[in-house]
Amino acid sequence: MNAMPATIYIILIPLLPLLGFLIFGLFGKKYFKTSSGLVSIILISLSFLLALYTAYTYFFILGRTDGVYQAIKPIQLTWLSFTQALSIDMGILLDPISVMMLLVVTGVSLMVHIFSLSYMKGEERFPIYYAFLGLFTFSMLGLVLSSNIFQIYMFWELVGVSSFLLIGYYYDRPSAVAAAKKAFIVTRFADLGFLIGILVLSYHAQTLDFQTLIQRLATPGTVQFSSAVGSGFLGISALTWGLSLVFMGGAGKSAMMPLHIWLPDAMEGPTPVSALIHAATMVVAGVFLVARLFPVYSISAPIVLRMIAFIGVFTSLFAAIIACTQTDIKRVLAYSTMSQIGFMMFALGVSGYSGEDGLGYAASQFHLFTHALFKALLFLGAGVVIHYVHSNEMKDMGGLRKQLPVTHITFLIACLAISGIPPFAGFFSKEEILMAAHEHEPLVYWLAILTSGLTAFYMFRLYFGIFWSKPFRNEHAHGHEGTFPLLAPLVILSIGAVGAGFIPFGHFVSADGRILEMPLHVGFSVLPVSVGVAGILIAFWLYQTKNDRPDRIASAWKGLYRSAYHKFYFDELYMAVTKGILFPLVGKPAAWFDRNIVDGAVNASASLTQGVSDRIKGMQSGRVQPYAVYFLIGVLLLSFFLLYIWIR
Amino acid sequence: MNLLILITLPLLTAFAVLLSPKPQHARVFSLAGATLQLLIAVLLFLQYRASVSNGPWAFESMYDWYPSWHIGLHLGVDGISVAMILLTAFVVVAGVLVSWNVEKMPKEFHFLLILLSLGAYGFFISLDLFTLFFFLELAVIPKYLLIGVWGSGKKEYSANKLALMLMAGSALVLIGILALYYAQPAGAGSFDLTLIGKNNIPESTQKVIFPLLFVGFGIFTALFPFHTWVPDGHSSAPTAGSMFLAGISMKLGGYGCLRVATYLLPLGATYYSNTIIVLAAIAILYGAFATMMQNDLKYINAYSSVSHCGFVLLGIGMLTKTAITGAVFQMVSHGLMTALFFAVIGMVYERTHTRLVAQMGGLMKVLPFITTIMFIAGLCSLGLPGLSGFVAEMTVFMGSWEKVETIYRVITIAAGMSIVVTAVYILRAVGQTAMGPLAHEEYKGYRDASWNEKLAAIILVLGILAIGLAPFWLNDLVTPSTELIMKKILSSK
Amino acid sequence: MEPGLYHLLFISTALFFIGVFGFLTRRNLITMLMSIELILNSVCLNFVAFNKYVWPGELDGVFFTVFIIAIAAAEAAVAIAIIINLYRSHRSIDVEVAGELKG
Amino acid sequence: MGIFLNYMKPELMISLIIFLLLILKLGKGMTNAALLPFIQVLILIGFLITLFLPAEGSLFHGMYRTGRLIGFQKAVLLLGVYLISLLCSGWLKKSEHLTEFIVLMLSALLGMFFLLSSGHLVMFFLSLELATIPVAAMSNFDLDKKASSEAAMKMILSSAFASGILLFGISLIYGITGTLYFDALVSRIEAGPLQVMAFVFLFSAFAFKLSVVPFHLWTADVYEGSPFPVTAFLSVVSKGAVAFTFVSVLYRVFQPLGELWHILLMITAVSTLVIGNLFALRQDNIKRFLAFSSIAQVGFILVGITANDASGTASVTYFILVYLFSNLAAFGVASVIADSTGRENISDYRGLYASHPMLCWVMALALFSLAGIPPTAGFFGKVFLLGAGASRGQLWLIVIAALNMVISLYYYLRVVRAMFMEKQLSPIGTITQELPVRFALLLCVAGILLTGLLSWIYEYIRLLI
Repeated sequence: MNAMPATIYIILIPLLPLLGFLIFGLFGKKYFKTSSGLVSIILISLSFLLALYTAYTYFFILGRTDGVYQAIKPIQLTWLSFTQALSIDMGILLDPISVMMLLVVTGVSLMVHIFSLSYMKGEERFPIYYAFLGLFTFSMLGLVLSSNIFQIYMFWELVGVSSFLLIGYYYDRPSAVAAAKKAFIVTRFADLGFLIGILVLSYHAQTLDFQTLIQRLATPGTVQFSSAVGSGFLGISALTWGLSLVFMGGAGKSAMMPLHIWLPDAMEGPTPVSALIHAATMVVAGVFLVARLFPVYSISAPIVLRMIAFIGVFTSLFAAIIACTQTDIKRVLAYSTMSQIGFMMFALGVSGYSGEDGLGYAASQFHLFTHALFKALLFLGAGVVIHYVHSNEMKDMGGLRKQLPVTHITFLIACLAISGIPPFAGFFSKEEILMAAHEHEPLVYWLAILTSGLTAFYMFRLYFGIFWSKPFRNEHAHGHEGTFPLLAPLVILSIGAVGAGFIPFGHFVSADGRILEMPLHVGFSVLPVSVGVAGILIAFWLYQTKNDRPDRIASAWKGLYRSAYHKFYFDELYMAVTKGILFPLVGKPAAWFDRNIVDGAVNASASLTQGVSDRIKGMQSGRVQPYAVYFLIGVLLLSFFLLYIWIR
Repeated sequence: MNLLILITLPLLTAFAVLLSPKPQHARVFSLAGATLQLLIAVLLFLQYRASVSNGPWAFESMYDWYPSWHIGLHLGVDGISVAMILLTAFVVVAGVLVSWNVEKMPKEFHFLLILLSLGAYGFFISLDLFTLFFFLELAVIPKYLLIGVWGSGKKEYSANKLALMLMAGSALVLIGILALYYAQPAGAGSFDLTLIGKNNIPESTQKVIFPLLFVGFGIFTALFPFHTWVPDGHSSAPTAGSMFLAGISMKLGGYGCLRVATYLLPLGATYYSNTIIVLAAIAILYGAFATMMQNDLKYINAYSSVSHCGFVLLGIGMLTKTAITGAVFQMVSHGLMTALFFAVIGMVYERTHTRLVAQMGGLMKVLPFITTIMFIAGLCSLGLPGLSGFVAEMTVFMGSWEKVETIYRVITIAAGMSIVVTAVYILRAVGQTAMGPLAHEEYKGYRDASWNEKLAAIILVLGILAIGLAPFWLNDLVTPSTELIMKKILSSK
Repeated sequence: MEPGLYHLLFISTALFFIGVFGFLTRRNLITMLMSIELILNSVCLNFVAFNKYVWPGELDGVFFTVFIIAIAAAEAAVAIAIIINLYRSHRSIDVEVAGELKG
Repeated sequence: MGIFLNYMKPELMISLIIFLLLILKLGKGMTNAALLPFIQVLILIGFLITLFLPAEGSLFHGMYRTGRLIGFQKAVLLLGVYLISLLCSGWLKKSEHLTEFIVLMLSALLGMFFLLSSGHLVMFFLSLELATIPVAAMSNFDLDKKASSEAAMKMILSSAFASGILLFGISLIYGITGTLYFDALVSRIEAGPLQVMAFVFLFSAFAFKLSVVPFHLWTADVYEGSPFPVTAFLSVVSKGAVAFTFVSVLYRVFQPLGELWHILLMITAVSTLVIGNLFALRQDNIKRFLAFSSIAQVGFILVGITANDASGTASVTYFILVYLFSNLAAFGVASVIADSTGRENISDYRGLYASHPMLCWVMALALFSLAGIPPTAGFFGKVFLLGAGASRGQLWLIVIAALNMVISLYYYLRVVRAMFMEKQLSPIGTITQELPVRFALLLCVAGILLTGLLSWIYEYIRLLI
């Protein structure tokens, strides 16, 4: 590993937020009651600048040798070694995607920090909030920088916990607590798969280090590869098992079907948190994980990749349908997040490894990047709206464009971006994805087209519902739109949402590290764009002004509407499994068994002894002659027994 | 250093406590003694790291005691025992601190605490089976009295149950030890662990003796189905009592299973390993599921102890170096974590006078410090990275995955499921207690942790973090010793 | 005919068992004491017989008999004293009345 | 003559004391309060001399033999008597026949001494009776108590019956071997139907004195009815004497039948352990409780005896010493309480710790020692007994014994629980402890703690063999 002291500073990028967490966690209450916000903004912006510098140095100076981006490992120290081969190393791995993620995480996190400054003003646990944000940023950065599959698992867990803490930030709200628990437990369940996957892969690869593991498992012919493919379980090779299990972990974090149920509830957290964790960064960890191990997937287990593709596209369609029916604006955004992540997933799924085939990979990373920008923007905008209206429900909104001009414009930009209307960022990334899908999986392609139409529709349903439809009247909505910290992030992000599309992304990030030109064929673009426009027009027709068309349509497609409105009854299903099967059929019997059988045996032995001693008390009759009889019987028995022994 | 100090100091402390002029002086003496012991333990650790690699046992010293029975006070430590001693020292200090304000007969209380710790220290440093057994039993009666006199709930019943089951365990151990003594070549009978380790015992004999020793020690560390003293005992014991029980006493068993049963009878261990593994897996899952159904915080933690100690036995049963190391990690980690948890539960109980989860809620508002500690304990117990539990459990998983056959794989995965169940019940307990709206109005008036409670909690948290953030030192400490054990096991085959 | 060892042994054994039987069945303490005397006498008879017929060399058996008789006397003395005392407290010398201590 | 004096020191001394007391009795005038300390001092002197001036050799063609081990055992018995005289000084002061009582006790002790030294069956029989009959008389010393006389009656009748059986056995042995000398017997005994019968008769007489199940039934009743000193004497001193003799007789005289009595011992050991424990579970009267507990202890002694080698002798002797300290401590506390409150039930001890912590600690220590919990000496005693028993490779016997240790712990803890944990409804009132009693209890506690931790005591015994 070419450890270069020049890049040692990278360790600071995650450590600065951690520092914030420690300071505010320990002393926040006393000393940083109000200043904690500013301090942590300074810290995070420092690490953002460092991240920028890192990106610059990596992409333009160090990273590329003879046209291929190499992975760089500035730091690596052994943390816990199980055997000679297997050891958890704490290291930093720089390669295109991790550097790109560095930028995304620090950038969005910075925006959210600034935004929260006024959004969370007056909260009594203000410092704790920033502490948690710091913790999350730290763990997320650690996750993206991980050089060791076990290291990524650790940060994976940490991210989960910080998300738990932030969802449950309003801990006195039962719904928030429930949502936090749900998020943690569901992802935990997925992580079990991840863990076992790690065990399988590491056992066969005889390493936990990413590069070595990839190198060994992605090159057919190595001993490890053949052992991984050779041994199997239920007729499926160990390698396939391992990779699918690892993907299970990713699916959990990225809310893929059927492990998605926690994401909508997670909206109980403060809106900026949703913007950071449940839109831009944490939820794409799954995509990142698959991308991290992409060579292994695409070279050694294309079947798994195919599965990923279908899961991704179905999730995205499914989420889009639900999103059309929700009325809580944050939930709508949550489902749209699910759907967009679905895009990224199937983009990976339909991608090949080298050269032109790698389009899907690059496209998915590209979409990850742009999505982070405009989805964060959407959430923050929603935050402003909620801040202003004091409600999440669309029925309390409408006609806000006059009261919230800035938000209105930025929100519109974001909506256009996500609907894939040129020249906004979303357009470019989505085009590439569709192109990749079109080349590899026609079915996926058509479903994706449908989904992007739906996307445009529900986003503009949201937009019109908030800013148009009916004139706004709300007594306890206060005067002005918001202070500088509230609006600055919106503006900055909207610039990103407009401009990010023009980045030649393929030059930086591609599956094999070589430069990949991402062409745009106008002919190809016509269909998706027109579908998007169609969706917008339908939304305009239905929601631009208040009318009864939506209800008529809803009642026309009653069944579909209701089931979509109830999220296709997934929560109920899970409830049935846990409350209906796990608790009464496993937990209760176990507890009962322990109290009555195992413990009962112990008590029974005691009472048995007592009983015997009561039974035989007649022996001690208190009369001399029976005693003598016992004496005599004893003598006779013993002598007879002894004679018997002696004769034998 | 001369290891005698590790048992003489508690002895002196105990006397000081007993002879202390005023009852409220007792706690001062015991705290002083415990702290001094902690310092000595740390010193021992440092010296051990410096002096390591000359033979398996460090700081050996030999004193004749009963020459006609070949019994001697043979002291010596290896990495595992050093780790255990450190754990004990931490828990003892915390326990004394937590029980700073015991009103009822403080003198006797602290005397018994110190006596219990004396037993533990002696157990961990003795290389002679007789003295080992002596110290093992020495620790039984203090537990009985602590629970019976200072306990709560159906304390007499629990105390009796605990004392009798542990006594049964040690009876089995005694039989095993005597059998070992006579299993050696005639005349050369000895209780000396190092000597017994040298001469190899025929497999048939090992098959007989191993279950005696393993079950005997296993009862101490909640081997299914001999674990039922754990829930009752822990739940009725006073705070410090539960801390010592779960933090120290259960570790005596695990240590014994490893050091005596497995190390001295490797063939027996290999012969019974599958049985042990199955029992351990049952304990892990079944304990976890049983925990899910409990409503009393102490019961929750007690049952989770059953589940967690299952990992210790699983690691030992797997008989791979990594797994055994993991078992030792789990012992240390579980000791610290569960002691912390019990301490916190005690703090909560002192204030709310209830341990029923349903009665609580929203305590985070009034008791921020205590609830934070509770969260840390809970997260450690569900194996969050950065805290000790993660390190231990992952090591056990890694180690058991080294076994190739499908059955082991299945069992490992089954054990893995427990980390999900653990998450469920921990979040249920902690979430219900700390989060949500404030359950009762009178909870408003509660005062957060006092200095001694804070100190106790912080000490234990430091221990947990030290392992969780930098496991390599513990690894370096333990691995050489586990390697030796493995070498013996492999060479015996 | 000349009585042989076996006759004597038979008698002594009979005596022994008669004594035992008496001890087990009679209610009156004095009678029980007497049956114990029977047992002792059977033993004496044994000793004498063995000494005469089997080991005529020295007189161990005879001496033993003497000692037995002496001890029997002492025992009887103490026993009777105790019985008298029992009579004082219980107003009866029936073995059945003295049965409070039991269980 | 000199040899005679030297060898028979202990016996002569005891007889001397007895005569002295009788003479004092003639010239009456000394009050109990004045007499008792005097007696105690005399006994103490006797103890010291027996312990520190041992002699080795035999008299009268081996009818009487003594040795260092026997000397030590006699010293142990004397120590027991000394402690009893201290512990029960409250009762002794009150009794109007102090002298007689002491004389009887000492003559019983004399009998035990001869029993230990006897090398001839006549000797053996005489001393056994001498050791028994006075005790029967003693147990009647609560003249006004019905229970006392009942106990005495049971004692004398059943022991007379037992000695009848014993004599029958002896007569058979004589008939077979034609000798009464132990040394001669060894060579002449070999297994045969009649020998076996005779041996069983002899064995059962021993078993009766040791209160081995099923020959134990008199024990509890007599213990309960008799005054405290007598109970203590019976349970410690006479039991000790018989146990010592039993070991030496089995090991020396009946070695040819070794295999047979090994089986016999194992059977009776198990029955004794189990029955003793099962009965002890349900007792409330402390004397009766201790009676059954001592029966269970005998079971452990039998396990130790099965060893049939030096370790057996040593562990039994050592255990008797330990058992003496522990049991006397328990009896002492009980008698102190009984003297000043008249309560002798375990249920009366509830909440005693609140008022009399020291007594409770002594009692608890004694009980833990009886249960074999470290660091008390009882632990070492038990372990050594089991260790000796295990030497013959009978694992199942050790398993049963060890499990019985658990049961016994249960009922010992019952007393502890009553004293430490439960609430008293009717307070037991103040308990007066005189100086000698405190001193004796102190001695016992010291014995309980040090006899085990200081290994040289056991090693010394081991050297004596």
